[in-house]
Amino acid sequence: MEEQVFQYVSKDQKAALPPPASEVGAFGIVRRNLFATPVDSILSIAAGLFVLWAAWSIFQWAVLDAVFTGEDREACLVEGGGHGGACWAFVEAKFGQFIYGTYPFAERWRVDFLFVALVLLVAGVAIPKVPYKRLNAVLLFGVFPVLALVLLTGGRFAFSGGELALLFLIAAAVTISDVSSEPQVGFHSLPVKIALGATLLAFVAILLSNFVSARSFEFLDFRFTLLSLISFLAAVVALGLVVFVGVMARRGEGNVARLFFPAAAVILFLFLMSTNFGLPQVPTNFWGGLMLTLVVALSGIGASLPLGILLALGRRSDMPAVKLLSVVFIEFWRGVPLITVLFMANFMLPLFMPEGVTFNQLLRACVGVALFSAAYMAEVVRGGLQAIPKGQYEGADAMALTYWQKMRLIILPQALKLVIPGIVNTFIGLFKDTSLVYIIGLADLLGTVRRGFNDPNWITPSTPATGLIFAAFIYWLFCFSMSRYSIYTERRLDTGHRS
Amino acid sequence: MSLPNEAAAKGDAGTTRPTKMQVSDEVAVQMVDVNKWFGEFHVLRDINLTVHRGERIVICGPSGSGKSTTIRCINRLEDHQKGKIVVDGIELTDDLKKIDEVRREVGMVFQHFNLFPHLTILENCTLAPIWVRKMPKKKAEEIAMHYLTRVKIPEQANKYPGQLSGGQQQRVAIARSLCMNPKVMLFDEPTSALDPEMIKEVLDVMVGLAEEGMTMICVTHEMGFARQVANRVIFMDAGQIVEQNEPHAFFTDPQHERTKLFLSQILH
Amino acid sequence: MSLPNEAAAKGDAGTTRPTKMQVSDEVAVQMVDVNKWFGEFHVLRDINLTVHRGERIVICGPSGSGKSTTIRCINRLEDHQKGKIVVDGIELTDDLKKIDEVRREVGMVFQHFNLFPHLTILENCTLAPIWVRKMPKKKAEEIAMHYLTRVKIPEQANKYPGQLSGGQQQRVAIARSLCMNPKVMLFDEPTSALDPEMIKEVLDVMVGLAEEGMTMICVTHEMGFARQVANRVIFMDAGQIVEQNEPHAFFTDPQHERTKLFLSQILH
Amino acid sequence: QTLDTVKERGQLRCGVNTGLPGFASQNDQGAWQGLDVDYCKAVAAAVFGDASKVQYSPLSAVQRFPALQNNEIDMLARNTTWTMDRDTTLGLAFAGVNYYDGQGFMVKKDLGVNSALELSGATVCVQSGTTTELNLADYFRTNKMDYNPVVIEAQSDVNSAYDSGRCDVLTTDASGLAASRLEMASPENHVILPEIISKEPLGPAVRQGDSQWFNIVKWTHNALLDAEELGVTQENVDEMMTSENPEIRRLLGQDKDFGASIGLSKDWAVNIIKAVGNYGEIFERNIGVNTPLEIQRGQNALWTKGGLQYGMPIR
Amino acid sequence: MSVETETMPRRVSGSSILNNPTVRSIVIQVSLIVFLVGFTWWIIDNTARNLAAANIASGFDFLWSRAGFDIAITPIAYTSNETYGEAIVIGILNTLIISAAGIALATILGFVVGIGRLSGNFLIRMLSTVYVEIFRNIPPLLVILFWYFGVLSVLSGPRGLEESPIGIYLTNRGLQIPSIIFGALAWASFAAFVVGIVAAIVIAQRNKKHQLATGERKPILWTALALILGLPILVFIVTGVPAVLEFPTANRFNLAGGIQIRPEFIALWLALSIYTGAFIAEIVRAGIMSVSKGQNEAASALGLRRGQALRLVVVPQAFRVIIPPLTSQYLNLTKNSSLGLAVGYPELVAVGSTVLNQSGQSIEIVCIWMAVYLTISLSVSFFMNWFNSKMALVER
Ligand SMILES: Nc1ncnc2c1ncn2[C@@H]1O[C@H](COP(=O)(O)OP(=O)(O)OP(=O)(O)O)[C@@H](O)[C@H]1O
Ligand SMILES: Nc1ncnc2c1ncn2[C@@H]1O[C@H](COP(=O)(O)OP(=O)(O)OP(=O)(O)O)[C@@H](O)[C@H]1O
Ligand SMILES: [Mg+2]
Ligand SMILES: [Mg+2]
Repeated sequence: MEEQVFQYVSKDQKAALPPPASEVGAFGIVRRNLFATPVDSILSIAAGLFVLWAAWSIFQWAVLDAVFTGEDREACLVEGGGHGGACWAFVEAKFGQFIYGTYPFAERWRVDFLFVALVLLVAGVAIPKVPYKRLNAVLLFGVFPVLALVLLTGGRFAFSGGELALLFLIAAAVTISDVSSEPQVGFHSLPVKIALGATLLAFVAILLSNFVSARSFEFLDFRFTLLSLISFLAAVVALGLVVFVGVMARRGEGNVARLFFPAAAVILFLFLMSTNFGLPQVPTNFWGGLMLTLVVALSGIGASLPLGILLALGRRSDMPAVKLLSVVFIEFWRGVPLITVLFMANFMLPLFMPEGVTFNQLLRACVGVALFSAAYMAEVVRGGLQAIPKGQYEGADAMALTYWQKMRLIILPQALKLVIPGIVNTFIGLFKDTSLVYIIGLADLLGTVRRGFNDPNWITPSTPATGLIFAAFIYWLFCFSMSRYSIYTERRLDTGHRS
Repeated sequence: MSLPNEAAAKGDAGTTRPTKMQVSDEVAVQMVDVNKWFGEFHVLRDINLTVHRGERIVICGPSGSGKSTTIRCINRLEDHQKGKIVVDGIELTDDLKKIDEVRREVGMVFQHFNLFPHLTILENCTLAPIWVRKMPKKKAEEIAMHYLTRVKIPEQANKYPGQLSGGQQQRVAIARSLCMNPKVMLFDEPTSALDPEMIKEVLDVMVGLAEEGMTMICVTHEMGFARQVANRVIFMDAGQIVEQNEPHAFFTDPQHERTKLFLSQILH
Repeated sequence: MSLPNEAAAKGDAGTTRPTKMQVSDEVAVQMVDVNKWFGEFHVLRDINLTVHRGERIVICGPSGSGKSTTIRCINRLEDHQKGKIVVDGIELTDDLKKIDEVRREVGMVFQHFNLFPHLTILENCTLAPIWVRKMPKKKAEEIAMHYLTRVKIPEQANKYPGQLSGGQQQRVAIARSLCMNPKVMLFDEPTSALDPEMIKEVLDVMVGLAEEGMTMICVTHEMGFARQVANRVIFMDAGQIVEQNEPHAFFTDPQHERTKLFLSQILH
Repeated sequence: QTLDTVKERGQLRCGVNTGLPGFASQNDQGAWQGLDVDYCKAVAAAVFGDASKVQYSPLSAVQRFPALQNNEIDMLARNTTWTMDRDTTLGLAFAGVNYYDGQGFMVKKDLGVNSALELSGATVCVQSGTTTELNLADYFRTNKMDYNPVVIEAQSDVNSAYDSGRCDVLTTDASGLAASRLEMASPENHVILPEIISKEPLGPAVRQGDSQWFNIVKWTHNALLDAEELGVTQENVDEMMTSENPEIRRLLGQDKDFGASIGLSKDWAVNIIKAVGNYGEIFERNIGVNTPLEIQRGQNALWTKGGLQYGMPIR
Repeated sequence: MSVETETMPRRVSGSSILNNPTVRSIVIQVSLIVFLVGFTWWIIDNTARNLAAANIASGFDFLWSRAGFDIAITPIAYTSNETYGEAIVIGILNTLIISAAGIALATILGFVVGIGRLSGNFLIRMLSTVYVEIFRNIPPLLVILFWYFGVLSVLSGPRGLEESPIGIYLTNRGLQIPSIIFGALAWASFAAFVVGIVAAIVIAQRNKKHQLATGERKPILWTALALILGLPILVFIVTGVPAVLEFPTANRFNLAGGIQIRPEFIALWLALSIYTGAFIAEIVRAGIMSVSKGQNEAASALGLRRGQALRLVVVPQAFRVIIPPLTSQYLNLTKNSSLGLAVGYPELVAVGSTVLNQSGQSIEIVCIWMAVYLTISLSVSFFMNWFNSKMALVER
């Protein structure tokens, strides 16, 4: 031993020694992780035996005793009536149904195509390194839904005059709000006033047309009632006027092309939806399987995010009526089970509609799911809004941004980014919840699997377990990858450019 | 309307202004008998203040005396309950249109910069010109680069605020306000969140602005700055303007007891 | 137990101690050839250290040199893999009984105070006496109030830690340790998480403790404190004790290259 | 006005069972078949002259009435029991009885049970929300026996619960029992007990309040019965056009245009018979003795043959 | 230029009353309310017309008519002669029963697994992680179906079972266990049990006081056990064992006698507990991790033992973090119990849907569902708000 004196100066640098065996090496690691204390050792042995037993049983069930091929139940039946391993032959035989439901064979390429497009677009938006984020997002959120609707159903939607009027009304309203924020235009200029009046007229007319039953007639290939025709014409006039005013005001500088966007979008939408592309129509009761699950989940996701944002803004509004309504709405949906919501959508929604208006069952389920998750989404978004410092609001105010500009350009981008993990978690919940639609009779993934094991050709003791585990695996795959993605973004945001 | 202190201030300005610029006769900001309450609490009491175009005003006073509130009333981040505030000829009322118009003419720089962290420096600067002034993006960027060069950080244009030092961020905040080509600039303790080395770089930019004749109202405790550029120093306490004078006289010969006390604490 | 270096230490201690108190012959803490690894990483290399009752040791050294690890080994918050640590006559092994006994005699103050936020200041202080020393509550509270008065915050006794400033919290942490009436106190950078004004109040308390003759081992970079109260300053680097000396000599005449470098960085 | 909507849409929306062999089930190609399905086809043939213009909505017991009430389907052909409650408070109108049924029990052979009266203490699988569930409760109550109900929503799940041994007894309409037996892993191990504990007249239903549409469905049913009675079949319908028999001539629209009175074409009945045959043919094709279900005509024989099926005269 | 003219407010072109924020906000709110009222009225009007057109009766009168169907699991007496209203009450009770049972098991599972995820033991940690990651990412409905159709249904039937010596049988009819039939004198044992509990509490209180006064602590565990368990057993024996066990016996169809726990209940219970347990485990883990390592170290440095440190320092802090999300998991479990419908467990939604189907009163039933669940949710959130404000850590 070195002599230690009161005054002491080390003479040499001591080299780092390899740790004793107890600290590293296989033995050390095993000891520390498994046999640190006697209790630990017992636990380890018990857990180890359990793991071995479980792994072996799973392996035996899923591989050793499993039946991989076969024509029908005979293959999976065990001599003497006991239950054997997994009946993968069943999954194999029904695989097409699990994925597409009863979607016609000849048309399945449409689903495949959409699926590939979806994967590419989602990857483009979700992976940070991929360029063209903006374009990708526009394609994913703007183009893909329309494309999917046309491809899946076969298109050729028949629009009523009322719907036509409504679309143009929306376009007019959007354009007016854009043009009137122009400093040299404003609400007071005469053409804008006229346009505003026309829009209002269109709105009132379309509202009334819902109450008044009147004879309908053909006009431009659409079935109008008198009121909806008035509404349509008024909306078109408003749109035209306002675009004209905008073009005049922005002559020379400013972005003129943007003024035409809403009108163009509406016309393009109508064109895509009602044109016959020669695709055979596939009614929604042929849809099923994973495809239906994805349709419900994606439309729920697509609808719940904007709705949730609106609700969150409403809940933070300082207008008492708006706030109260948002709170009531949110708390209502969060307080009841989804299954009752689906029952309501299924049984009551049609009763709410005027006579003769029917709602597709799938659409009703989607509406239920979307409203339900919007409430959860609203709470997530609200968390993000609350985390934005007051200075950001004041900074935006001091720059004379309007409320919607402030929200859209400053607050929401930051707030949403903060809560991406929460949003993804809501998506996961929504994805899992889609499995409930089978209770109201839709053949989603779980529904088709269940229908599968009532097939007399495949009734065996091991069919249900096999089918359910297959379905569980698919759900798990989707949810688990989403949750990993959420963790990944959380980490990325943590180390991101915000200091 | 003629106020007792106004003539004095004007007269003073004509004779003792330390810098070379002329103050015009035009009134940029006028506050008449402004009163404001936060709930029960009377923050501003009969504030009267006329700022002419080209004038540089420094407001000081103890914490909680209502300095921030006063200048936040000028661009209506707070509303006042009594009295009249006229900015660039527009009276501030509940009329949103007018508020927008005033805010377009008034730039504001905050203590904590309040840059938008999700936008690059350049985007921070072009945001308002594009969306409020409806400027084409190209032109807005040219202007932004001009002002960024002016505050000496053109090379940072494509970084994010989080990547800049405090002093740089505050200079960006000033450039961002200038991009809207404001007639009046308000500063609310622009240097108090900064480290000493950074204070100087921000003050330099502000002195430069002052020398170009920008109308400025500045809440600050940087007395050196006040001496160098202010036309008038205003001392507030407990919600009222206790004393105002041109800087030299203010510092060397404060009249009011409270001013003396405050100056003794702040000048070392 | 008689170790070769003990006599030497004693001899030295008699002549060069800068403060007025006597160091007894009794050994409070002894570390002999202590080695420790974190996985592959050799943190402590042959640490030899004898601390006598009443001695005040300051440990300094660059970040990551193993200072915290060393003192955490003394109350077995970390275990060592080689060598021997004897505290108050009890050798630290895996024996839980002995560890408990040692911990009862050794108080520790952490960089981040580690007060229990769900308990009041008084409850923080009485927790261990009641549960570990099995003291009646009344008596524990009396003692706690005594020490809280000693660190000058008796009036905060019924507040919660979250309501106190950092300096006050650290003083509570010291009082909490003292309530167990420890024979040795360990401090791990007790002031490095504090604002400058608060550092002083905490150091004052520590100086007071030192003057009362408490055995202290303190990791700190407050060199003023070291000069004022330490018997010995120990400099560690890369897991070993590079140099130790009485403070005057240590600061004025460092022997080792690394000590010189470190001191040049830290003293301005 | 249902007729207008149907015509405008170009398709008949018909609610059927989610899967009950012989009555409504999908074959491997996904095509629907069964007695109820043939009724849908018959109505489509009457309206469009084309039996393929049907869009089938498979409905569970819980869904079927709301679906009809909510205009999602134009007619319900889903082995639904005609009861007064349903006829009055649920807003349904039954157009006739296409199958006279009664509730029965099925048990596993190895239990050795020969009569329903031996079932005390048994576990019984039953579909929820049906008259079956109510009859079951009443039957055991009146005979002072206990049972454990296992109530499940979809008939196919009820069947598989019974087959997997969750219950000792399966109860549903006797026809359903025969169909269900086919779905068992080994049909030969199950017996249907002789007791029939209820009257279950099954028939197609429509919404109340649209008498024209109601008439179409009602007279489609009658036409099917009359055709059997008159010996008009899918094969010979063309020859029969020239028949001298005034009743046949009226049925086939040769004498007077009865179709017009219900808003259809003159040859509406011809279209029906061409598409699906007469009632007897439908019966034999889907559930008769030559099918796996092996159901005798029994009560469902024509009145002329001692059964209850009685087609109202077309005149 | 005079000051007066200078300060004259410049008129901004086109100032309008609509630019006043108060006016604007009132206009927006009024139009929103008008729109909503109109919309609601439109819906009600449509509904009324639709109901009239379909000739469907409405109103809650049907609740008093005879139900006519039997319910499999009835916590209170019920026969098919009872009313729809009573059937729904049974449903509510069953919902509460399954929720309570599920909450109990899920909490145990969640805490065990949550602590397991922080264990130093690699195997335990890995097992816990695997459990959590699997069940968090699978729909609860699937888990329920798996237990019901995949596991319980394929158990062997009740006939031809070997007799079990302890009288416990697990078959595809559920779990059959012996029941205890108490004799006349059994009340004495119950009384002794109650007395034992009271006495144990009294002694515990006294001990605590004693400890505060003198610092000494007496072990209480054995005394308490003796009082709570020993005393009743003693009385039980003294009174001559006034109870018999009823063992299940096979009859023609089923096992009869004893207590039968039906597979519908077991499947739903296990599935809800396992599913929710995975979430609770994450909450527990986060709660424990939220207590910084420093807290543990400080407690150790003060000489507190591991158990004491846990009880006095870690758990009280962790609980503040754990309880709010834990309650919302409890609510979720209660709401998820509505999936009992899928396996025929007669909870509120399942019974309700039968009633809906028998009576055709869809609107009324959906309203009842919503009202019941909303009542539960809202009362729990009121409780939570109160709890949070009470437990919040005091900060500056
Ligand atoms: N939104 C508010 N609600 C209520 N009281 C407020 C609000 N904002 C400020 N106050 C109070 O008004 C008084 C004046 O505040 P102000 O911020 O104008 O002071 P200041 O002079 O800028 O002080 P400092 O130098 O600390 O910034 C203070 O007492 C403050 O507490
Ligand atoms: N629990 C641990 N596991 C692995 N390595 C550790 C652990 N604790 C500390 N270390 C490493 O051991 C080395 C010494 O750490 P220690 O905390 O003792 O340094 P220090 O001298 O106190 O430094 P500082 O001044 O930064 O507190 C460092 O390199 C540190 O990274
Ligand atoms: Mg301020
Ligand atoms: Mg350290």
